Amino acid sequence: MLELSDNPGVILLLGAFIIIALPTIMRRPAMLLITGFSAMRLMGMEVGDQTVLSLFGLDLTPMKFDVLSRLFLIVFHIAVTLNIIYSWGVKNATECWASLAYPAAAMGGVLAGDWITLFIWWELAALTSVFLVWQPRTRETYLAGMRYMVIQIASGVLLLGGIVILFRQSGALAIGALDLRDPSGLFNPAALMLFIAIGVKSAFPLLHNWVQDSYPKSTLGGTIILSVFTTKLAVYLMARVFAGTPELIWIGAVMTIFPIFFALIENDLRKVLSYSINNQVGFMLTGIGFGTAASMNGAVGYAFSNIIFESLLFMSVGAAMYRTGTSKATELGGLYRTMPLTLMFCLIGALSISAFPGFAGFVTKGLILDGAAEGHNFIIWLILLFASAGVLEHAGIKIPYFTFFAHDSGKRPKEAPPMMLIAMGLSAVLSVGIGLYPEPLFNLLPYQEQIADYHPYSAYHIVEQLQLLLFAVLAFALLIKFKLYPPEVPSTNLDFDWLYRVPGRALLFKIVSLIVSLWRWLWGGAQEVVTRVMARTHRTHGPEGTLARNWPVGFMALWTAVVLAVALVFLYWVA
Amino acid sequence: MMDHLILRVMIKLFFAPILLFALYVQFHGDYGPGGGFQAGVIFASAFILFALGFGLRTTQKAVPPSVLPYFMVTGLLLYAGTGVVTLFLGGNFLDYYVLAPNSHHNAGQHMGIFLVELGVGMAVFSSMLTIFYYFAGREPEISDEDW
Amino acid sequence: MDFIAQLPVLPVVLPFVAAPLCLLLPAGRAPWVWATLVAWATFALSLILLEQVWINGTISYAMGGWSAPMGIAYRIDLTNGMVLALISFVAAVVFPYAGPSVRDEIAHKQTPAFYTALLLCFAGLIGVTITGDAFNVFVFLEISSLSTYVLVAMGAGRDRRALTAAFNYLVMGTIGATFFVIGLGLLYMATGTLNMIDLHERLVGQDNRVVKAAFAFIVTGLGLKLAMLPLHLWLPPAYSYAPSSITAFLAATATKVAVYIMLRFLYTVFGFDFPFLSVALDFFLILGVAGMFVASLAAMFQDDIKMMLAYSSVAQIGYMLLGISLGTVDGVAAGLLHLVNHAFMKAALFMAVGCVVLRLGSHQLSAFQGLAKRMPWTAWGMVIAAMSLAGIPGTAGFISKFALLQASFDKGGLTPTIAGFLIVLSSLLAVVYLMRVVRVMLQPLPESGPFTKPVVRPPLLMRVSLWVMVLANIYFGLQGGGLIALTRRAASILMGVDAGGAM
Amino acid sequence: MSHHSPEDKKNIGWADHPAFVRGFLWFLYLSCAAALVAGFFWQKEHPHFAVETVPVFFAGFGFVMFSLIVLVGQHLRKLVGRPENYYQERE
Repeated sequence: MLELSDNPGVILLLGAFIIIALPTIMRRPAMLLITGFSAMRLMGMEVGDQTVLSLFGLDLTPMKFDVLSRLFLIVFHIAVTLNIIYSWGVKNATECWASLAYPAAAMGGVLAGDWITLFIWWELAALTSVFLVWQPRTRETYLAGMRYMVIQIASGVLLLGGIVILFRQSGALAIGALDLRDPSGLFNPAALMLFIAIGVKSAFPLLHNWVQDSYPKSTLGGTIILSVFTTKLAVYLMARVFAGTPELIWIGAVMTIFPIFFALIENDLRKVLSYSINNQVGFMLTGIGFGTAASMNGAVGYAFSNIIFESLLFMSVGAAMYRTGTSKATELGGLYRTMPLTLMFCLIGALSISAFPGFAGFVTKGLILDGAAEGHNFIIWLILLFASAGVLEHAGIKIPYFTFFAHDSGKRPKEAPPMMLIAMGLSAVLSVGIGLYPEPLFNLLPYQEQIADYHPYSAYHIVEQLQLLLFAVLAFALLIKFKLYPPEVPSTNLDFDWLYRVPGRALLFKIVSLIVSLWRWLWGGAQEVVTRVMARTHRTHGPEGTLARNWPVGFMALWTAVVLAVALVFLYWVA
Repeated sequence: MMDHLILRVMIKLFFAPILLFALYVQFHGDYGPGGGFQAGVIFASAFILFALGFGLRTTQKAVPPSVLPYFMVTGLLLYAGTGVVTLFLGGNFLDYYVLAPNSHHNAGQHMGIFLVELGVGMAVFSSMLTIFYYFAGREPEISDEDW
Repeated sequence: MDFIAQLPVLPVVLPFVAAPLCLLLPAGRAPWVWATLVAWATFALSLILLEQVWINGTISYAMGGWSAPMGIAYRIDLTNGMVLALISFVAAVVFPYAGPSVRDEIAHKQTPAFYTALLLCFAGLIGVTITGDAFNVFVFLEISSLSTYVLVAMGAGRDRRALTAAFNYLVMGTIGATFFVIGLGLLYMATGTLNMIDLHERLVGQDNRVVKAAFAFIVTGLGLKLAMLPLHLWLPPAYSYAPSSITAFLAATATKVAVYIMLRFLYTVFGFDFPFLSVALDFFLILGVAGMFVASLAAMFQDDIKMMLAYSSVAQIGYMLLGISLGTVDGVAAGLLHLVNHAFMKAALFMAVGCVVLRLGSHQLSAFQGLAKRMPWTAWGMVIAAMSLAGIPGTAGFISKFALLQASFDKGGLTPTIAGFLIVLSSLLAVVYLMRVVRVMLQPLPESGPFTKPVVRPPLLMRVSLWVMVLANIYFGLQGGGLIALTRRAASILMGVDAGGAM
Repeated sequence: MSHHSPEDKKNIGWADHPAFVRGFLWFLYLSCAAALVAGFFWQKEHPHFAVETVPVFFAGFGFVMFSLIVLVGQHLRKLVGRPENYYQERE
């Protein structure tokens, strides 16, 4: 039986409100303490623990702790802790509050055992995270935040719709595996709605733009926090509910490919990393789509390690931005001279995300590819290989190369502040640690029988991976050498969001103005009608009107006679 | 004054018989046609006739308006009081029987009805006369400011 | 004298005997104190009587030693027991209020006559309610009406238009009474009796023209007395120009008693045995709904607040008729409930207006500007009573309007459902005309015009009386359960669903 | 970097030093060669697809695909590239 005080969601949410009351100097240490306390409670939980609650005749499971939620809760705690350290200098109440409250909501969602509870945390996550997007407080971030919120709330509405239909179908609210299709092959509407709702949050292709739109606009720490939770909560739910859904394989595969090209031509390095989130989540979704023991282990394990090295990359770019004020590739470059430690951590992150042997990505990514191989799905397998090369391109090479090498921007910033370095260092240690000594992570994975037989450091696996990556790097070196690598140019690259940001927006404004004019017409017309009716009513009912003036007594008597006559006529001939 | 001579003579002639007739109607009201209401009206009509012939002032000297309310009240109290007395004597309201419980000739009934009719007669008479005084004594015209 | 046995007659006899005595009292405070004491005593008697009826069922009382069909009998069941308690409650609250108000409006030497007329009116209304004899109804109706004409005419001291209003009222009231008595005569012709119960028993099966004509005359006559829509024209001027306390008293009692008599004739004397009852009910439905709208709309444009409230009364009578016309226990109970609650709210509103008239000398809308600052107790009492009139939840008006709505929708069928929606719509009109006043009261004090000078606050007694009524509105809004049960039982007894036995 | 004036010389960091660049490239070439060779020695025991048995498949795939991404992908810019303040102008 889990107590309410065990729920990290509750602890961190309460903590979020406590820390805004604290003096600014105590905020970060308090945040660390609260997260530590929450982590301690997490240690005390046993797999299989749950809380059952009956409310309004509904059987709810506000908390359900199992292998899968344990893994995500652990890595979420790590991510929160890393961010607290990284953003140590940020004492702003809103940001501090949001960087506890938003993870709290995500953790509550991970622990939720029923759809209703999930929905509550889900919406809370949307509402708390938008403050991080708004945090820089410019018009641009305001608009981005509004777009972000509209999409998040829309996903919540879809989720709620799905929940309602699901409840009508089965009468149960527990979160469990669902089939996207009925046995007859038709889509189950409830499952489909839930699938799309979660899909929005995991940034399915064409539903992905909110990530690139909002994340890079947040503060340094805000971006890191954002990059971790929403999409990974969605991945967790996909793993819970839609494991083995074939549609997910293809969706994931597409997700791994298309961001590569957008990342290639993107100038803003934080936006590059946002595309990288899509690509990485694509790997996880593909693994979940296969639904085999190996691929599931791979997907959630990859999620775990990805959170760490993705954060590491965001942190290093963030550190560069902190010192130079920009994250644009065209304005950075040559920073290796003065920020060697940041460079080192960035390289570790890059190697990890590219899955070089010895780093975190390597030990789990292979599992996902194995899933494709076991399913004899050659095309998907090739796509994933291709995407691996793509990851190397945009996350493994582009990020460190354009930040720290490339052309000399002439900027000679100081090394990153110590707390940032500590956070990056911890992430780097974890990335390397998982890479070299993956057993603790493996022990957390859901399919222990499978993982017991898995040995990432088999010779052929290392050779394969090294061949792929080294020759890709070789290609890069040669392209640079022969000046075939395209230079970075400052630009805004249109993505799918163009549709709703330009024509959609114009259409929206058109519709709004149409509605406004329609309303004015209706209201004006109604006002005119009301005025006319009032005038007429006043003529009849006003103090001098027919129906309200003082009539002579004879007239009243006449009326009496009329009423009597009518009554008699009615009684005699009608009744 | 002389031009109403015939009228005045006739009024003087009729005045007493009208009063007498009124009293007749009054006292036979309990077992014949008539009763206090009619008697009161007839009684008042005599005075009204008198006022028509001899003027309001003269009549008001004979029957001052200030005594009329007392007449009215006495009449009403006589009527209601009889009922209340029967209540106190242990009967229902206006249960005249209790006024003379041992009488074989329904003396209680007679007495009760007599008293009630007398009260009604007094009240009606004084009311009629009061109304007449008010109408007759009205100022001839209402000035513009009063409207 | 057996007090309990004589109880039914006492509420009539007491004010009736007290009235002439009042005429002999010296002008000034004495008649007022006397009338007030009588009203209180009568209220106490009515309450005891109501309790007796609630416990023991219907009480009959034979008068003059003649038993029921022959002699005059008083008959009190829950319906008239309740109306009786309502009338005497209103009197017990309004009579104390009248003192300071009347000092300002009535000539000093007229006070004995005024209170005599008031007591007679009171006694008449109680007599109408209490009696079980149809002709006795007429007699008491005339006693109360005649004294009412006098009372309305006494408003001439402040506004000479009271005289024409009283005259019109007199003519119309007399026409109404005449129609009523013609109807009674026709009934007597058809049955040979005037006792209500006896009438009913003998009317069963008599579906002839005489009875129909009697019904038409009675309905028209009573319709005039209760100010049913096209026959309401006497009411607004009479209420507007009467002295403040008289308006408060009449608005809360006179039409209510007429509604009660209408109910009595419809359901006790005629009853459901008559096929034309349903026609009559349709008649009431149409006129009730028309009244709700015509009068509410007229109220919307009135700048004279007393006139506005008078029109509102006509509209509220429409609600009661609507409830009655449903022909169900729920409907009649809702009509009765609205009858009682409307008495509370209208009495409170007119009493508040009376306070304003006393201090500012006008009941025009312009006199109310800034009233919330000038006379906060009066203004807020008025706001609460207005909320009750508009049917805001938490007030008595809400309870009865809700009951009406429920009754309409429960009846089923198209017409009652539409009527239900019309109730809501017409309540919105009530909100509109009341908002006009409330808005003006909340405005800052006027800077120019006749109402700029500061005023003394109204006498404590008037404010206390006003607030007793206001609190009644709140009390029955929050604790309406007992009253609802009472009206439901009264309605079921009235309609013969319950034999009238003890509970 | 060849146009740098002598003052800039001291700004040339270790990574821009031609010797480092040369050394890095040689290290890369040798690693690639080693991986290529290793591919002939270690093969997957239970290959799922035929191509996995080709010793140089991963090397070739990595090289070609990377080049493809860069050489093809950059043309996407012509299609979707817009001035930096594209959206600001429209919002």
